[in-house]
Amino acid sequence: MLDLRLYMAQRISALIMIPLTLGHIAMMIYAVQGGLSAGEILARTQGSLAWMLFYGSFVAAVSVHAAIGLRVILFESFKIKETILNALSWTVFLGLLYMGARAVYAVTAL
Amino acid sequence: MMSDMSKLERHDTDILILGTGGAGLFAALHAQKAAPDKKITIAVKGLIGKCGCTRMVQGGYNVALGRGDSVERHFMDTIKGGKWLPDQDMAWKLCKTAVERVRELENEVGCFFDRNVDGSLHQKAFAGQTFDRTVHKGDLTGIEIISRLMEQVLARPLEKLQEHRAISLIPARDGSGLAGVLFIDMRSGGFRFVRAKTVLMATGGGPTMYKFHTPSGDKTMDGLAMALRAGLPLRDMEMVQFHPTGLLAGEDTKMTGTVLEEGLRGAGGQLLNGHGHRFMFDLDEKGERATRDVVSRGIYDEMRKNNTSENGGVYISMGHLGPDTVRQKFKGMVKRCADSGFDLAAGKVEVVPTAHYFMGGVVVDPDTHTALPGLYVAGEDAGGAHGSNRLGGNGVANSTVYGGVAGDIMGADVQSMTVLRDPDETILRSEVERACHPLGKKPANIQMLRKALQDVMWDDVGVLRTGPGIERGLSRVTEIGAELMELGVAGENLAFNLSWHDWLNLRSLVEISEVIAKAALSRENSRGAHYREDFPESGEIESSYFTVARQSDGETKVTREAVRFTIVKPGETVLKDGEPESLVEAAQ
Amino acid sequence: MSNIRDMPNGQTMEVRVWRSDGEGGRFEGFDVPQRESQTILDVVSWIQQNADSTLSYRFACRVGMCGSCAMMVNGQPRWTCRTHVKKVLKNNRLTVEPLRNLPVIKDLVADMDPFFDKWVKAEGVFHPSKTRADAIEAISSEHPMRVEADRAIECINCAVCYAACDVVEANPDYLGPAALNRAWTLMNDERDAGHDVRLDAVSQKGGCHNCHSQQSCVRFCPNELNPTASIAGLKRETAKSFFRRRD
Amino acid sequence: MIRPHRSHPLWYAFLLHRVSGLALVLFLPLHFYVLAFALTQPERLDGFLRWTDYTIVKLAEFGLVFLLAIHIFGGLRLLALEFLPWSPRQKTLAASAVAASFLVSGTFFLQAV
Ligand SMILES: Cc1cc2nc3c(=O)[nH]c(=O)nc-3n(C[C@H](O)[C@H](O)[C@H](O)COP(=O)(O)OP(=O)(O)OC[C@H]3O[C@@H](n4cnc5c(N)ncnc54)[C@H](O)[C@@H]3O)c2cc1C
Ligand code: HEM
Ligand code: SF4
Ligand code: F3S
Ligand code: FES
Repeated sequence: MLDLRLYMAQRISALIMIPLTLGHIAMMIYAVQGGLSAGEILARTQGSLAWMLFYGSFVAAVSVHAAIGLRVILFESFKIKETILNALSWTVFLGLLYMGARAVYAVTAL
Repeated sequence: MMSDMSKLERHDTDILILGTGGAGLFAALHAQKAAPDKKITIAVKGLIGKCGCTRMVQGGYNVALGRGDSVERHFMDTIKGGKWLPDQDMAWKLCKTAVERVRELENEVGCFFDRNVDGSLHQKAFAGQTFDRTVHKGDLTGIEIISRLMEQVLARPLEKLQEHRAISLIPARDGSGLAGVLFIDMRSGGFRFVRAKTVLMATGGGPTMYKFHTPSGDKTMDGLAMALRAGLPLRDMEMVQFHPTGLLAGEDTKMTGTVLEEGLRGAGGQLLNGHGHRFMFDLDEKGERATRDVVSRGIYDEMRKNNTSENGGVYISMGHLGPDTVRQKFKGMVKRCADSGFDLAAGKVEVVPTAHYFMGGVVVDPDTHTALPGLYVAGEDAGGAHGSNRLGGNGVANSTVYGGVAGDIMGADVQSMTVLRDPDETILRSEVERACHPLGKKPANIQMLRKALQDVMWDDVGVLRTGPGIERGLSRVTEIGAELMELGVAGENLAFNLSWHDWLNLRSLVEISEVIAKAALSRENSRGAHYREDFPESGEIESSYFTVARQSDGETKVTREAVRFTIVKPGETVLKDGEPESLVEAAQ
Repeated sequence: MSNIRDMPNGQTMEVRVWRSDGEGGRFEGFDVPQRESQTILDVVSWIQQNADSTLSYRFACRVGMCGSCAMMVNGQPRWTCRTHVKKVLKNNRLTVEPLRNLPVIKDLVADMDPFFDKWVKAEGVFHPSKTRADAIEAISSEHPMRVEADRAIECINCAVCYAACDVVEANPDYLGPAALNRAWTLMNDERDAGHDVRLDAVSQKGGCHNCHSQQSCVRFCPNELNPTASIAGLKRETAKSFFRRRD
Repeated sequence: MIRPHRSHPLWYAFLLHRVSGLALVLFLPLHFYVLAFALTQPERLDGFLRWTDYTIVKLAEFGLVFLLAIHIFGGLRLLALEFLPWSPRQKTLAASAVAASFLVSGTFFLQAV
């Protein structure tokens, strides 16, 4: 169940993620050559403000995007009432944001 | 059975409108504007805006918009097209008001008609007119007009009674006029009586008692049958217009009879009989491009002579124009034929003349008043505006113009009406019983009877008529009517009981067929759509008459009344001095 | 029946028809003779006229203009008056049901009121800016807005698209493809004075933003219209207004 | 199982987009959870990444990247449909989105093995 504002939030977050996810995939294709190690990843990312911003904005965008996406699916498939739906959407949003922020912090903080 | 009158639902309103074609919808909009504080109810046999013929208009809307054209010219074309039989005041009002109506359709209702590149309205040629004045939206003009009207009506707080079939006009107990209308609520199968101060009947005629016919399935002459029983005079009842090219796809499909557009012949389509002979040039130097009535008679004659195609008609052939050209120019028609399994672009398609429009109708004045106070009639149900022949493009113009007029007049009249008239309960009861008649009989299949009626009307009161033929037809129609009264309908469940409505449809058709036949007997000359092989001359124009049919004590009698030339006399014109007869030829 | 002209081989087909008085319902089977020229509407009529006089269905024009005969044929929404049997007959069987996503009145008759209520709710109604006293506005047939409106104008409000769309099924408030398609034609009408109310109307909870571009509407529209493109147009316009109205 | 009114390519494209989106929502918290080990238990992250050497896990990873790619390219298709002028080649676009997804995830897979 989307109105204009949710729609805009979902589309704008998708637009933001396009370069980020494509960049991330390209990164991974490059990085997986010869296997991944924690050391390699962390060496690249830790202490880098650029990477923090890169992944930070992804986390912010994806939390919005996925929460709204899930909201639509839940509504259309299970006809959940609006109040519950709002609560669920916020929970998903905040949950993803919290977990994502922790992960970004973990890999990019010094 | 429902003679139990306590089950009859009762309902009051100020303005009641029957039908949602161009006339009904326009009346609703105008009535609401003229009397915003009054209760307005629309009742219709189908869904609002989704039934009736206005939606099926292909060609377009005649209107004089200047650029050399004038209301006077449109009027003269209408009078001449109607072979001097039209009521001239009605024809004049039609032509004059059409100008305002088209502006209203564009500016207020939201229709968008085709434009030229310079932004002006595109007007196309339609047969029988001295100026190319037909405004249109592609070849789906009716869909544009009705869809836009329908939206406007749906958006307004009017009372809507959908799938309510009017079955009877109930007079007031004190004889002062019309009390209201009796309906069957088709969805529940129950009866409903609606009292109203003013009632517009706009149920749109519809000559579907012919074997081949174009109108929509809901149109079965219910309105004229109700008016006849209410004792109202009906005029020009012999005037049935046939369209020369209806699709012929056999008896078992409803596609048979539907219109293949006029433009096909205009563009060079050839009519071939069963032997492949192009017969129209034997009859008229214009060949296939001769007027509707001439071509219809030509084809009908081939059919009588058995020079027919596989299913008993003739062929229209377009292939010589190049299949791709045809496909591009007549996209809708080619697709429609293809859906039915025919290749119009490259092959031959079977066609027959098909009953298209009914010029006859209730006698009204130019303000849509009838002889019964409280009853107004507009659109195809009203007689007079077209005389013996309706010009292509004057049909929608007529229904929209007079629907709007009726709305204005009812809105004004209702202001001074303080009370509802009480119905004659005896008549109300007997009308309910009348509709219940088949429910008490043994169920039977009435399709054979409908087919029999359609064959009789086609053979004996059709495109070409003779006195003895019509007499034979008339007695056969009477027999069919009697047989119908013996056939029953299973009545356990009356909700959406189509078989019951088929029966009622047939009864209306039988009743009006009888009147058509009687009027056709009465007219002993050939004018417009009415052609008597035993009286092929048109008769003296100066002493033209029209027929009037009236029923009293169950007996219908037809009389003749002299046409009054109130605006222009035969041999004269209202065109200004020196104006050319036709601006079409002048341009060619 | 003596007037039945069967196919030369006298072939019949097996037709399963949905019977219901509005609640619940069941299929009933009929053997119907096959004909050379025969539409689904002809099949349904044949059953009512020859096999079971109590069968209810709806039609008016019989040539694809009124949009009142649509039904589900073998699970797909179609205008029945212009669907030739040959086109859809599989293994000599047909299934006919009332149009999906609408309440059933009886048997094959759907209640179309919700469809039209949404048409009005989407502001699929012209808002005049002039009166009958004014001249008709000159608008070139080649004007880009007009061309855009023309692409979507030939809708017969048959609700075939409405029955095809899963979002309509899932979200009772969703205005649906036809209403939104009409709203878009009006957004391209220079004469219309209701652009702002209409943008608001299609931006509500049941508005255009719920469309997931499934395009079943396009797939089944008998008039080859493209509601998806129209809805995308509305999404664009509303998105623009989202920024515009914030300043 | 797929009802008749849904049996056309663009409806499948919708389904694919929805399923991939849903799968990503389910996977993403897991992904975040694992990465957060870097902060708390770096050795477990390493252990996890080593675990990714197994073929089954490789395939799963491929699936994941494929889903992400499907969703991204599908999403691009939708954004183009919604915000760019209408293209009549919707089916081609949908097919291209799927093809691009295979290409990207295939490349990833080949690099990874
Ligand atoms: C195929 C076709 C093409 C045509 N093309 C043209 C053209 O190009 N140009 C032109 O000018 N004219 C054309 N006409 C003629 C034109 O359509 C009619 O003249 C005109 O539309 C009649 O309008 P109306 O409002 O009187 O009736 P309709 O539009 O027919 O409406 C009648 C209404 O009354 C309802 N009704 C009927 N019986 C009852 C009842 N018992 N109770 C309640 N409601 C009832 C019907 O359901 C319907 O809603 C064409 C007609 C046909 C059939
Ligand atoms: C570049 C990246 C992405 C783009 C361009 C994108 C685009 C889109 C678009 C346009 C929609 C709307 C679909 C519709 O309304 O029909 C959508 C829905 C959705 N997205 Fe994404 N998305 C991206 C990344 C993600 C990610 C990373 C996730 C998950 C964590 C995700 C989860 C979802 C979900 C669950 C939906 C709802 C699906 C539905 O309604 O059918 N998206 N996405
Ligand atoms: S858009 Fe097409 S399918 Fe939908 S109502 Fe209009 S004509 Fe019917
Ligand atoms: S089918 Fe429904 S989801 Fe959108 S594209 Fe058509 S309205
Ligand atoms: S009966 Fe009118 S569209 Fe089929």
